[in-house]
Amino acid sequence: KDGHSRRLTDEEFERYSRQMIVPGMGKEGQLRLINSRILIIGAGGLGCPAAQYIAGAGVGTVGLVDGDVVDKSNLHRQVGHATSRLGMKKVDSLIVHLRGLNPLPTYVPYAFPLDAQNAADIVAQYDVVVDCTDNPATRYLISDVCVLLRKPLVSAASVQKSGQLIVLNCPPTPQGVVDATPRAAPCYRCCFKKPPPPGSMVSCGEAGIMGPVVGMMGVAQAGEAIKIIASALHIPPDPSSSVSPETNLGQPTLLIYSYDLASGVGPYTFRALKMAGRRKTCFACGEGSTLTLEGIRAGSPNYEQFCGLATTTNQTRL
Amino acid sequence: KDGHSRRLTDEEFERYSRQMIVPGMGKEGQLRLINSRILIIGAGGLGCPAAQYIAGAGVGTVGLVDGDVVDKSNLHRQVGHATSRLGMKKVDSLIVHLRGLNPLPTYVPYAFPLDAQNAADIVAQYDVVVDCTDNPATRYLISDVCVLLRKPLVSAASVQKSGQLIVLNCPPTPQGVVDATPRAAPCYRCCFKKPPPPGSMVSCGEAGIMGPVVGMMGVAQAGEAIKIIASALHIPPDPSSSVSPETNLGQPTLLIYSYDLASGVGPYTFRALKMAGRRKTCFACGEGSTLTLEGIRAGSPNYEQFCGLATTTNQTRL
Amino acid sequence: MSAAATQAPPAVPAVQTIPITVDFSGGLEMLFSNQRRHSLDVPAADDEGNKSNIGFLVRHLCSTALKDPRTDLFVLDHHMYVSSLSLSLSLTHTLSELPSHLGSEIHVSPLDARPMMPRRLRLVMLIRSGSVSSSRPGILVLINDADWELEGEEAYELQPGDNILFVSTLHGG
Amino acid sequence: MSAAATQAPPAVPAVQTIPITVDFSGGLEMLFSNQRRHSLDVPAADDEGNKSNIGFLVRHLCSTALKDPRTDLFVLDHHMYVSSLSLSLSLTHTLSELPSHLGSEIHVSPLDARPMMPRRLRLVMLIRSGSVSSSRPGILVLINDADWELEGEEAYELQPGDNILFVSTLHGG
Ligand SMILES: [Zn+2]
Ligand SMILES: [Zn+2]
Repeated sequence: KDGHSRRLTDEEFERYSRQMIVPGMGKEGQLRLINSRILIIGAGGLGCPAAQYIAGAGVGTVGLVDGDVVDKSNLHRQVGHATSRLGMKKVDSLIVHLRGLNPLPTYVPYAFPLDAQNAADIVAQYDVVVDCTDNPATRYLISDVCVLLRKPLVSAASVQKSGQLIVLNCPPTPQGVVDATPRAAPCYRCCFKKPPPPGSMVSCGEAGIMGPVVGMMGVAQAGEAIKIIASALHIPPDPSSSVSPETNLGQPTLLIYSYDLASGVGPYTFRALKMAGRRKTCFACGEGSTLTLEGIRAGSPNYEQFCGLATTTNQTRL
Repeated sequence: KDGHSRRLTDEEFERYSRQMIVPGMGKEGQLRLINSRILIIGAGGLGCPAAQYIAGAGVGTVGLVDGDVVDKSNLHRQVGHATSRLGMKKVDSLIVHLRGLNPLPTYVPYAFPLDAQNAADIVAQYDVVVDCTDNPATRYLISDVCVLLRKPLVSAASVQKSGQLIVLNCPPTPQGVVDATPRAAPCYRCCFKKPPPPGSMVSCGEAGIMGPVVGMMGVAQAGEAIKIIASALHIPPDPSSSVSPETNLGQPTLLIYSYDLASGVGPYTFRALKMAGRRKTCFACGEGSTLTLEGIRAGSPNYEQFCGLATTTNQTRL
Repeated sequence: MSAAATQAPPAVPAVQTIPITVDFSGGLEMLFSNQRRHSLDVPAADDEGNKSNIGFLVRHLCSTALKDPRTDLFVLDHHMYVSSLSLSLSLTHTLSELPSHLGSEIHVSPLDARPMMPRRLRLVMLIRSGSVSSSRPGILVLINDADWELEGEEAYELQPGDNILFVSTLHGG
Repeated sequence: MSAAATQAPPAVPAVQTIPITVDFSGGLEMLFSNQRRHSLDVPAADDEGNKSNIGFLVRHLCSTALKDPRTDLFVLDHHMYVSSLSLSLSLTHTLSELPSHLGSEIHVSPLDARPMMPRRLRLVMLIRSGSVSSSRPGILVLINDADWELEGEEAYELQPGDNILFVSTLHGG
């Protein structure tokens, strides 16, 4: 790409100096951030803190997707919004805050929900996708599109006092390639093959959420997205190179956070769980997968049906 | 205190409902937050995210201490400030953001550095202290005052790619009482007896800092401060009660965060280290300690000298 | 005291057991008295003499829960017992819709009960069915912090000191 | 090849060793090729036959570093060796102020060197002095994730599989 070896402007130097002097970052890492495009899907409890640090770090283009508007019940945890912006589209509200923090990035609002029809066109324009959504149907859709478009995916979720985070599809490898060296990274479906039963899908609105819990996960997502770009972890290593960086992304770690209101930080507050790598039989990325972008646009698979949402439209009380 | 059993207003109910329905929080926990006062010392990389979630959660009074003004090089990580507020006192800038997020709390700015003369008067007015400062002299001062005024202390620090967090002095026990049941909680000096050599005290300005790293620690501080108030962990358990909640705060855990730019989350990203409890020989809280508020005000101990700052005034280059 | 009384009774053959820890996370711990970690001694072999594996562990958790009402291992929140729940219960029921025959054993505070109900029932299903398969949705099984598929899933034979973690998948954001 | 040549030489008495892992964190890992974890086999006893303890471990790390320039365990960043640093060096020196007699072994990129210099020197002091005491400021020593004061400090005798963590205290915010 152009600009990867250009000089930093005085403005950029002043603004980013404190992270550029961190060992491993440097001017090279900063220029990679400036020349990158990160898509954040969801401008709520995860998306707000994730976007703050991604924008602050100087990522060149920050895309934000969310169809919701700011509600007062969001504000204890969605710290990029404001009372004066109640009723505004969340992406627009968050961009007001982000632009105030750092006017240098280009902010691209998508003030509608990601769906099977629009997902590929949007995702295709970015280098890394950060999943800050709140429902399994969209999570499976995002992962499928990231597999097909070969985008790394930083996925997190949180409800009540628990949080989870995992980096998927990084570096991306072609659909169907399983026996790669180094090991091909898994997708969301490799780790979470089937959605939970429809009745168990509690959202933060229904089940509640502690602000700092979802906040921790959102900030952690920013940290992973920034490191992927700054260290080019999404660029597959040159196979002729004998250097094999142990990025442990081919067999990634699921980080789980258990916040306990009744006791202090302890040995089980954070746990790093070793997940399997890419699965041969994965519906999306495995051998012989028939998943295509055209199919997704045409309604196959049906994500709502897969996640059982159709069955919950029966709202009659027994 | 008054108001602990009052009704919530409609405004409060709407704003805080999503955290009130979290098991363990409830209306009782929310009222405790509303009736509490939390002091955040430092409005920088730790203080910004900590304050966002503490204010969002509805803590009744949020005090902020910082003598600095907003600089452009802060903004990649100090996400409660804004480019339009460059040059403004950090506490005033942060309060602009916090009030926009949640107008209900009372925000008290202290636009000057905490020092030995003013520390006790300020700390005395709060229930919990959150240490978001950037130098050891102030950290020892804050801890000493918290011991003498019996305030729990949520301490964190961060530089480059590392972070640390520990909850100290919680629940607070009288100075000099060591052989208590349950075990008396340690202070900062119990865990970190002596400051590092003066030349090794690198600040974020000198050594650099990744935004999400200090952000994670700041959000975690908010989480610990909120849980202390909401669950009344700072109220010593009734000795006649047979219920012994295992809060593990008498022998707290030092959480360390190691962010790695070159690899993914792994088993050593977070580590929980078991620290010793209160020390018999601790200068501040141990048996026979002669530390007093009057002494601190009068300049004893001399925190600058203790941390070797006096020696660094020799700025002649060799 | 007679001399005979001081004689030890003939030793009952000790049942060989394996000490393990079982953890619940991601909200599942709320089903177990908010206790994340449970230290257990499980039989070293099943009734047929096969070494105990993960499949056996789940059956063991199930039968322990149903046979021993004293342990709070299978108490849901404070007052709700697995043994009182009907397997035929629809997963989409909310508390107010629970069949009345579950009756007096259910005493859950309304505030936190409603949203958690589906997950309670989900775990009940897990336990009552006596088996978890790799396709069981919504719950990950970890053996010593590794996805159980790396260790052989249900066929993994328990070793002394093993840690088995059940964690529910989260979707909120 | 003669038959004699295939005979094994008389066995040298094996030195008993203890396998342990040594970790560095809080920035100290940057002194060790950015490697947080080092697996080591340390002698089971010191020269006087006493069981190896933490004090011995630090002396062992010290002598290993000084005797074996091949290992990068004590290479600071890429090109700076412990053995090249003067103990008398003031802690307040910055890179440009380093005495010239340290000479050619120092090749550190200016960007990351200056701020880290004090910590490098601090660790050098730790290692060169051959002992860490409980009053050594700025570095915590953890034995199996517990403050070493809970385990007996320097007198703690190493066990196979032990993990020893050195972590520097942070003050930034
Ligand atoms: Zn897959
Ligand atoms: Zn103390």
